[in-house]
Amino acid sequence: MQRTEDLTREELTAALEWYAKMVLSRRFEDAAERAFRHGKIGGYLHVYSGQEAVAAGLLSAIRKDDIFFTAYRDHAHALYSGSPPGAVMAELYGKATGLAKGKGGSMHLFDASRGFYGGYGIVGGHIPLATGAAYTLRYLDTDRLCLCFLGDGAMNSGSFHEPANMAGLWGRDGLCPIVYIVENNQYAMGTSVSRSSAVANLASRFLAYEIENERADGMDYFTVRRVASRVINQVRETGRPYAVEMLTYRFAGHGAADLFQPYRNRGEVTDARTRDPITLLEDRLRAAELLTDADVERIRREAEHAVEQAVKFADESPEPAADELFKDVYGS
Amino acid sequence: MQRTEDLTREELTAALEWYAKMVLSRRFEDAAERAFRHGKIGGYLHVYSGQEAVAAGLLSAIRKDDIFFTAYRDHAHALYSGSPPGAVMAELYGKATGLAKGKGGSMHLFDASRGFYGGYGIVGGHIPLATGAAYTLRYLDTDRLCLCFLGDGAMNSGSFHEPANMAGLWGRDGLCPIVYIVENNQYAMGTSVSRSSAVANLASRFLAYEIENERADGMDYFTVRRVASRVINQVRETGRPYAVEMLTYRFAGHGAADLFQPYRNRGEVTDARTRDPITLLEDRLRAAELLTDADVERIRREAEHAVEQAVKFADESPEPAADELFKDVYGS
Amino acid sequence: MPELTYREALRSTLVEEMDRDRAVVLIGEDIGVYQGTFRVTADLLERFGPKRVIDTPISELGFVGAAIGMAMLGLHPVVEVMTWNFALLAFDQIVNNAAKIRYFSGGQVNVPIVIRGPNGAGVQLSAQHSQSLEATFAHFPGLFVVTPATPAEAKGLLRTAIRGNDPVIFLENAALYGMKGEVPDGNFALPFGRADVARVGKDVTVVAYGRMLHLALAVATQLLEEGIDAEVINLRTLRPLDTETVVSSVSKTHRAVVVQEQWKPFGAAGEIAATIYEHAFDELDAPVERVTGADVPMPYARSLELLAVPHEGDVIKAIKRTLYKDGIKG
Amino acid sequence: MPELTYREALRSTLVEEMDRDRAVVLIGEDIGVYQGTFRVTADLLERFGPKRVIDTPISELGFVGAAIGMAMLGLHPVVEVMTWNFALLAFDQIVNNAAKIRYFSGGQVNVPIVIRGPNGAGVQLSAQHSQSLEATFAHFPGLFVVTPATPAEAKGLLRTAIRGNDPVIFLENAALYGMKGEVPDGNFALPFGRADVARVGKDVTVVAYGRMLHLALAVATQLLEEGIDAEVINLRTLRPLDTETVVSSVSKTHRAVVVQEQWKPFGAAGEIAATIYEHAFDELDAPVERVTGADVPMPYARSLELLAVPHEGDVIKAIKRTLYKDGIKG
Ligand SMILES: Cc1ncc(C[n+]2csc(CCOP(=O)(O)OP(=O)(O)O)c2C)c(N)n1
Ligand SMILES: Cc1ncc(C[n+]2csc(CCOP(=O)(O)OP(=O)(O)O)c2C)c(N)n1
Ligand SMILES: [Mg+2]
Ligand SMILES: [Mg+2]
Repeated sequence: MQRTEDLTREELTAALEWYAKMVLSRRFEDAAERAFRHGKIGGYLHVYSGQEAVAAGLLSAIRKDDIFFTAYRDHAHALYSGSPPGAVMAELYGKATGLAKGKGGSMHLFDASRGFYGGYGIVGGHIPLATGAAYTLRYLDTDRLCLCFLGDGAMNSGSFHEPANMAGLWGRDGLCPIVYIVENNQYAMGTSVSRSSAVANLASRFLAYEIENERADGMDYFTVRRVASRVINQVRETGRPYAVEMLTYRFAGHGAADLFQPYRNRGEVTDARTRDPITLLEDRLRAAELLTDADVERIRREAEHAVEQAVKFADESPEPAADELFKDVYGS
Repeated sequence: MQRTEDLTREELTAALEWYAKMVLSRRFEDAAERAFRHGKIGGYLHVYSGQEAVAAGLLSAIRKDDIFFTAYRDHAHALYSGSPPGAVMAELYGKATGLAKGKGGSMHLFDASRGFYGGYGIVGGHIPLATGAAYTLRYLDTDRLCLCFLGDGAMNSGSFHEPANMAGLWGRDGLCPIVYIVENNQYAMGTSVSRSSAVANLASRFLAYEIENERADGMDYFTVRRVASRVINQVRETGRPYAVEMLTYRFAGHGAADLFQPYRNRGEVTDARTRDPITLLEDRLRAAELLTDADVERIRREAEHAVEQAVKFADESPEPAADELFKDVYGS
Repeated sequence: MPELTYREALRSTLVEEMDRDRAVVLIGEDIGVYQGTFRVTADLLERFGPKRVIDTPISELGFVGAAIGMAMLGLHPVVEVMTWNFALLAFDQIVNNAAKIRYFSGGQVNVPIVIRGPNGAGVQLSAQHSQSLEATFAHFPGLFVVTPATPAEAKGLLRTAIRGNDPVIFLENAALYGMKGEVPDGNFALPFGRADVARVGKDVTVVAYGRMLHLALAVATQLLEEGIDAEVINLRTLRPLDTETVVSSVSKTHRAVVVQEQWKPFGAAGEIAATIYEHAFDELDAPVERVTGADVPMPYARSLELLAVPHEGDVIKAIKRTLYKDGIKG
Repeated sequence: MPELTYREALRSTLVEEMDRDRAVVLIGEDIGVYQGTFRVTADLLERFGPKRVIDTPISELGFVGAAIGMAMLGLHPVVEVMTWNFALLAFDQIVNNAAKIRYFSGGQVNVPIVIRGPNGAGVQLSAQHSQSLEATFAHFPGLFVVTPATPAEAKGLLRTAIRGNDPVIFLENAALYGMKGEVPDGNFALPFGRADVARVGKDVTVVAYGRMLHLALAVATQLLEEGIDAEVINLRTLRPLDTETVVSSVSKTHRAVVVQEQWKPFGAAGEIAATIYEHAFDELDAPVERVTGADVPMPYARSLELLAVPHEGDVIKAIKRTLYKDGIKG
């Protein structure tokens, strides 16, 4: 864990905003789960609770014109990159005012104007896309870069192996400014990493592609953020890929339907919760005297309010018009 | 290179038979290429010339009840495992007397009775099959094992990554007695290893799957054979996968249609030919005084005769009966 | 006859076949410890152990291919794909290996493998998770394509699949897992290529399969009130297709409606319609009607999704068109 | 008008479009140093450099997916698949990403990507390398499916594909690469969804596409001697399908034969036949005939392979059946 004493005042202050965002996204997920139980949200719903420090640490470190891709556990990523909570919730509700006009839903959040290139439901399927996108950023002679978030489970798919090798190759010529972020939350649905990956150290797998890599504590915002800043600077400069494995934990079930969780025991979850990334960050900001009880309370209330507003917005938004059914199939 | 002095008399003597087999397969390939030019063989034709020591070293080390899979560069593998040259050539000719009744052709040699489970045309596509087959051998409580030959190019496919990881996992319980043999002949069609793989050392890629691995000189029969014996003993005992990268070279074009070979220069091929695996073996057997000029001449003549007979057999064999078209689509 | 759910029918057949034959093994994602996404394999890990109930990584290409290799060596793997959408990653293994190895080996080996899991739209699973892929697979010789619509069919067709020698694409449906129905005891099995006349009628033939059967039956009941007596054919398998049963029904009713969940172009209904024409052209008093899903990726919003899948009203209208009763209410 | 081969037509269009627009890049296996398996990209590496002519490892899923990502960011990649058989490994990327991203993103991004390469049987390439996959892809909304049959079409359709905003499945044929034909100069382009009446006739409509067009034309010429005047429709694209042109021809001839290279069940001819019936049922004087390949994995032996693909004789017989002249020689 990054020692608080080593952090600059600037880093600490900047984290305040991200603390609030993390609180917001946690509340958002809670509300989404409630809405799911009430039948307001359909399909699959995968919440991010427990993993906030990862996306927050990474997305706080990129530039506005950078881009990113992730899988279906994507609400926090959208919120952190600035998508309005109302539009995110409306997408979950399948409303016309949703990020994708209600056509994508929870698994397919998408906000290209803010650099968010989706939200994908086939495990691993977005990794080739992100890799090609990274190539393009250099092809277009920019110094923008691409983040590709992926799960521990996704690493066992060919959809990971093939583009990772290509990234290694393209990186030689500085043509692949991508950071692969393995969000190792210990499980792929009901299958633990030790039961699905022949090696325990997932970061080390990138050696097979000559991609520099490291593991870090993904529960500590400051650790993530420090790693992210360093790695992002390097990737932006070199155009070579880099991989970080963030050790984290999913507090909730895999999806809203994963109630019994026969693959882990309650104790394990309780233990993990003692290192709640939000509490960890809160404690540090308190210790640095940047956060008082009153601040915490205010931030909580603001988050609750924002989420309430988002829910209200989603609830009151109209269904997509019937003719949307046939729109967006073809662009030409 | 394995030093001749270190070899036992037994090893040296046993190699005589394999020398003859390698001479045979080389002649066979030459004849096949001629037949292709004369329009007797159709489709794709990929010859093995230059790589003989690899398959010979491995297949000489397995038991009769072991099994193996390979890709489309498969003639030598069939010959080495005992398929009659006539039946192999007849398959290339598409005749009813071919190994697969003329239905498979050069890319799909298949002789299950001798442990040869094919001959596949989709690069990498046989690797999952071989891995599942290896599992089965242990599931059935045997100590048989499976060899899986694959090309350097195949390692970049998801068809390699996914089963390799599963082999690593199954191997923990001793349930995956497989040897992956990467026949690194430096090229995948016109793409050199350095242009297709982000890492130069292909064997090292197996570390990502916790699979023990090593590289060896694939031009020297004795080196291959020594490695093979050791590895095969180990795998048979442990039920754990093992990988060997055999450094070799393809003397001919990728396939019979690869005439210009713009991806390499003649000099490179000429250089490689100075380490022709057949000559290397011949020299060693001569040095050990197990082979005289007369022997070499006799073996050459016998090989030529066998190949002539095979060609004659293929030529004179009947076409498949028309009703074969609809046979073997379903088994039940 | 006991009443079972579709899920129990599948599960009990797996148990029976695994008890009978040690060659039967299960392989797939989260079928063991997790008990199966739809609980079809619940408790089977405990019962049969990890060698026979094999949890895999997220490696569809790898584990489907591995199962094919197992089948080549004499096992009878039953592979679960969490949904058929994910099997597209294993498409190469299925169509280039499973379907063809027997042929290109000249009959030296069989590939007795069953690949099973839910096919078709669920509820709001959106574009990547809502595909109904029967036409895609049924095009390839070497495969059987099976679409059980009831608990009895789930049992009878799964048994035939497991006892067969060839690769079987076994298309279940998430909406059916909880459905109850009577299931014959014992070694009950249903042959492939034999359609079922699910309802006898005389005015029009409605051809359906899988989940759409229930839509067709509901419509048939409803139309009785209007004096329209529909015959409903449940195909049970798409490859082979039971042309005879379909054609003999159409020869009686002289009208046909084919119902399918998926996109119309190059879908299953096109093949079925073309087959009807080929064999009963002179018997037809009206063009064959196709009722299909909308030709779009599946939208997430429930309101749009409902517009994208076939409804009773669509079938009713199609039936009336074949009877030239379009004007009439319905 | 200059004469070009089909190959040159493709290659020169790539050059023209790459000259015009730096967003056009090529990506695929052995397209650069090796000059392309069928030399469609010969010398393009030298001309445009390795950033625009990207040789890839054997990673179909990876490089098709990467090209989709490039397209999302504004490039116009033209992907070469060495043959379409290998694209089955990228099936997930094609149907779950390329075809659907525009939709599930609510129209936020386009995926302007062309995937091209030879489709269908060559000569003795056996089961894994001889598939004709048009029906498989044409089922999926979001894709265009294009089947150029001549050098002019190769140029005209490729240009439209590259200038479009959507994923295009561009199905060439190895047997056609050497074929010569006149090709209009300049920015010649052919629209999607517009079939060509390749030969005007009055007795029967023969519908074909891709390589099968030439079979149909040869047959038409041959049958003239017997006094049968066939109209030949060349579809050019299967998605969208030009129903209007086909139907108006059938409305004139009252008979139709559809020719396709691949397996009959759930193939393209079924869809085309069903469409004809739906729009011209009352115009038809005979059932639509389907001429297709044999329903088996492709055998290697030349003698068997010849039995597995459609021949002129098959088309002639089918035409005569529609004219109720089966008894007559041919
Ligand atoms: C190719 C594919 N196979 C299976 C699934 C079903 N599935 C959805 S999420 C998931 C687990 C993924 O785990 P991981 O990559 O670790 O991500 P996490 O859910 O932990 O964020 C699985 C198996 C899928 N969506 N895609
Ligand atoms: C999936 C797939 N992609 C492309 C091809 C075309 N192809 C045939 S062989 C080959 C090169 C394979 O190289 P390697 O694995 O090194 O084997 P080698 O030919 O050197 O023995 C390619 C690209 C194929 N058959 N399958
Ligand atoms: Mg995970
Ligand atoms: Mg090679």
